[in-house]
Amino acid sequence: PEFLAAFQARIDADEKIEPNDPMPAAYRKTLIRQIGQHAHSEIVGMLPEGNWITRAPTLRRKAALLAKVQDEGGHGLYLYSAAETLGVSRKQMTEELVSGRAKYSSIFNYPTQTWADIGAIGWLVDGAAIMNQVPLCRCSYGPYARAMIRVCKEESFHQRQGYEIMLKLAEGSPAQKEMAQDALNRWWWPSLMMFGPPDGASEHSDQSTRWKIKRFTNDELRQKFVDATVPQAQRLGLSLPDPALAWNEAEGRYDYGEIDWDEFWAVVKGHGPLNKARVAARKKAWEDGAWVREAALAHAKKRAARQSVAVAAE
Amino acid sequence: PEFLAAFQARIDADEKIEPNDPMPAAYRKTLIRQIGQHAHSEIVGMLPEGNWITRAPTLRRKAALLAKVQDEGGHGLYLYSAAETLGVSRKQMTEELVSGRAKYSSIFNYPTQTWADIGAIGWLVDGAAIMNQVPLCRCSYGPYARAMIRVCKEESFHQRQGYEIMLKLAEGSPAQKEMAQDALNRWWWPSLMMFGPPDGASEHSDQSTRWKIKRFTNDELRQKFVDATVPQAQRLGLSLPDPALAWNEAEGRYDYGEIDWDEFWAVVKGHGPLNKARVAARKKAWEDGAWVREAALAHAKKRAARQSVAVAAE
Amino acid sequence: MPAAWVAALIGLADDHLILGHRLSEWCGHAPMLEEDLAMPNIALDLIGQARGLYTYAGDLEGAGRDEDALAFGRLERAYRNLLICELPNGDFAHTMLRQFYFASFMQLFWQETESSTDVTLEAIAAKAVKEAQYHRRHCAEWVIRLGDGTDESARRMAEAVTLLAPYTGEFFIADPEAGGAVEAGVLPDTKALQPAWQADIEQVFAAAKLVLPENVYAQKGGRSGLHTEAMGHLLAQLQFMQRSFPDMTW
Amino acid sequence: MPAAWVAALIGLADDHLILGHRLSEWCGHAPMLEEDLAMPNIALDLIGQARGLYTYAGDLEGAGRDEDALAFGRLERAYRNLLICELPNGDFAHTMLRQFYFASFMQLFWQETESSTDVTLEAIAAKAVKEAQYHRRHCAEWVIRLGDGTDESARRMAEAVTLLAPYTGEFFIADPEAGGAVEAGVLPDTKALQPAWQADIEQVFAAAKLVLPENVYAQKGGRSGLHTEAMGHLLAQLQFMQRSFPDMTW
Repeated sequence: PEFLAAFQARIDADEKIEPNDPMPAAYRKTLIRQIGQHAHSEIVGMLPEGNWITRAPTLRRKAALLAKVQDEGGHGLYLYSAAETLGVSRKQMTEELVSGRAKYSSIFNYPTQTWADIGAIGWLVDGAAIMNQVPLCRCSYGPYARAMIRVCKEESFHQRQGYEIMLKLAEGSPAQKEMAQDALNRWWWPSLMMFGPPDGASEHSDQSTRWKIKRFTNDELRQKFVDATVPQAQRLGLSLPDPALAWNEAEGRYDYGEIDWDEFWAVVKGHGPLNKARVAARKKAWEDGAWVREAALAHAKKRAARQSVAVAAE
Repeated sequence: PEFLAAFQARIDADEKIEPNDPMPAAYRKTLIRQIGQHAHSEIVGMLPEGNWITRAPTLRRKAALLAKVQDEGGHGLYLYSAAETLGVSRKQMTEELVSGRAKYSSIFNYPTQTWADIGAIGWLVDGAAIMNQVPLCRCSYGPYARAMIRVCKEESFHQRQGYEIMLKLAEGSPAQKEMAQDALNRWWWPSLMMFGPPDGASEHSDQSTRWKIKRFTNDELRQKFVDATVPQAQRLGLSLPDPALAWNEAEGRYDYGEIDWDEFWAVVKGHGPLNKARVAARKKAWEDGAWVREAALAHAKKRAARQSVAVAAE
Repeated sequence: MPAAWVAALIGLADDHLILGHRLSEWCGHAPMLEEDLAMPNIALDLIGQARGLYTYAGDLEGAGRDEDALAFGRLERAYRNLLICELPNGDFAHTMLRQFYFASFMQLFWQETESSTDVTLEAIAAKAVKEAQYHRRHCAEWVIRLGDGTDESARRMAEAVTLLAPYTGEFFIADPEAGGAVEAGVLPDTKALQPAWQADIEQVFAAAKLVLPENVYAQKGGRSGLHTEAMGHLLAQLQFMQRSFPDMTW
Repeated sequence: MPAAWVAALIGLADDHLILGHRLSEWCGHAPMLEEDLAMPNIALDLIGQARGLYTYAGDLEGAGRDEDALAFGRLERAYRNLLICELPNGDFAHTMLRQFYFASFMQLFWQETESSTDVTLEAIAAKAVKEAQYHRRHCAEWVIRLGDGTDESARRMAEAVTLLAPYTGEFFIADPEAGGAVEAGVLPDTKALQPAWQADIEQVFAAAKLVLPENVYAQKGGRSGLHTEAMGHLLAQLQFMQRSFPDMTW
């Protein structure tokens, strides 16, 4: 209890907690869970966009998409490293992911059906991610906060890129505009769901807030996202698939319709369109790659052994 | 020697040899080799055309191609059955094929690059096959001769279908006509090679002729094919890729240029564009299917055991 | 039959085209030669059924779209096939189970359609029902053989059940585009086919010693053009020639 | 640089596009996260090189074809890439060995091209040579690691050698479309690069404990548009959008 109070005092003083600092077990556990989920989301997030790398419409778009998906892998790497500072290995986390036990952002369980989905993901999904992540740049845990600073910078580049894809489509032929509208229709609601269940139904929030792991509630972040995104959609000349959406002059914000929480919980529980396919794809990559990782290890050992023999002989 | 003379007398009298008839070991061996190669050719021959089933340009063409490739599988089945009457099992023959030891028609080691190749194969490759096979309908070995009658009927249907594909292309847009000409350019020489090495260089021929397994020499059949095919090409308005090709009034046949026998032998020896890929595809199908064949066998045994128990209990 | 139901016919045709396409991918790669004949044979029947349905849909629509315009000329979001039809083949157990599920359903569907008030559909059904019966029998035998074969085949069959079961619920969701066609006796009420289908599956699973899946969450979306990621790659192949060489005769 | 050599530039660009495309297929499916970063990185470099070459070829040609018209708008028979670039990825050993073969060759190629009499190519080479060096080093390390790793990795590497060796001879066959460009000092004489390439392979194979293949029959045809059957399926993906939505801006 004394320790907890002292720890809370450090947090309250906006001190950063570093890997070797003492910390409550629950703080560590919460962070491991959250950073792990975040890392998994980056890794699984490579799949829906990766699905269009071989079919991108121009070389410029192909290169940009390849770079973007690669960035996501990079984010996964920083985040796994941040989690490792808390005493959990990348291998452990990966095994949790491929066994289907670990969670990741549910949005990646939806399919990318058209090229416009690549635009919509960049614009909306990365946009929502930024809303979630910007406050994390001030998270109390140092390694996570620092990883987030780097991630956010790249995400906002991706978001602009996604918006620009949408813009080109919206300015394009009727077929392109229709593709853009259709993608927006399909990704809008899942994007709103990215902020998690409504505040009443969300676990962990209070303690996380006290520990400055979380700084805004789900509904606060969702509202910020809606307020930022509606004018962007208007600039594209696209309509949002929500008849209840309206400017609320009194509150200075957009009101929006009821989210389909049944769909949200179904996807969380593994029943989204591609949950099984996503985990299966990661599992296949992991299992098919086992011999490569073993060989790399075996080779490193052989090389080390040869070097020590060489050193001994000198 | 007495037996051999008696056997030859039966052959000379145009009697059919049947599975349970006594026959010289060399006759049996020759037939096993030839029928096996012929069966393998049908099976491997499914691959180049199968490559276009998923990309056929219309539903009518897709259905016809599917039916054609299926017919080839059927031919393989009759031929393996004919070979089995000589005491070699389908399993043995298949293992020879997938190990890369067995021969099959070299033409199937060339790739199908465009839709026109499907036309060219039907027209030229099936056309050449018919030239080779029609005489085999009178082969001295009964089961082979009977299989060939059925095969030839279907092959000539396929050949007309292939020619009709070419005709549609030749009558079509410039892009289609160019595709047809290109396919003819690529398949013409390999088709001439299908009749095997020139008469001087061919093994087995003399004995096979005496046994009425072979009734014409390679060069005779090749000449028949050229004479039949040149006017067909003219009707299509396509040119044959042979500057030496010319009507020989005196002999009443077409003269044609020198065949690139180096290429022929290279492909026979396994260095054609797709020899390795063809054998690998058959090997994969065979190995991937092992568990299915084992399960079918295991189930049949279980069922038989249950039936005998049921019978015993009556 | 009113043109309003064209989309429902197209959906039905898409089921057959797309599943036939998938099945045709096996051609030359089957586990045994007999199946290298049987699978293309089933694929041929499915493509034949698709052709009849597309042609009739095109006639009813009256916009000049023939079977090929419908089969090859649409964007992914306009294809209305059930999701189960587009799933990648997986192994032979997976392919046979999928085909059994579908054929068992279509056998019941065509049986009902044989007494359609629409004479063209009645005629299509009369032919198709016999084909579906043969497909169902062939595939049911494989489900039993593999389910009650070796340990490996039983394991693979059980895996196929787990993977495919979520996609069977979509058979019995009423097609919104068929509104009225059911009441008019033109198309069967698929919901009403579920008990007979379920009984068929149970009977075959019992013989195959397979465990019936429980509490399955049904995947849907195909009839609204919401496809899996496999669909786009399938269409890239299927449409390759028509997209590369538009408006030509083959 | 005369327009007569445009086709040679296009062939070179095709090598990079097609191999980059193949490599990009690994994205999200690599054996470890580090390779999920490294392989797209190499693919990006290759696609970048392809873009520079296509653009230059289009400018020289003067027919209004930009990088995308060249990359996406041709029929299979007009693609001029070396066959090794289009082969399916196979396993990781296969992919790394292919990339090593290619990068080792391209490193030498770009080194020579750095002193091209053509200033644009000189500039492309100056950037590309550094990239090829990095690719070569990265892939050579994997060839060594896997060749001298476990029994399984050594077996897979040896298999990759058997499968790929026939496709390396094509590096050193003079491109008929480059006739004169070599004499003019614009493009390197690839034949002359063979000894240095061979020495590089030998050195890496020695470290990897891999046996050098002997009496290999060289496959060729890519530079004449004679491709393997894998190419058509690759193009169905690559060209999907441009074929489905012609003449649009993205």
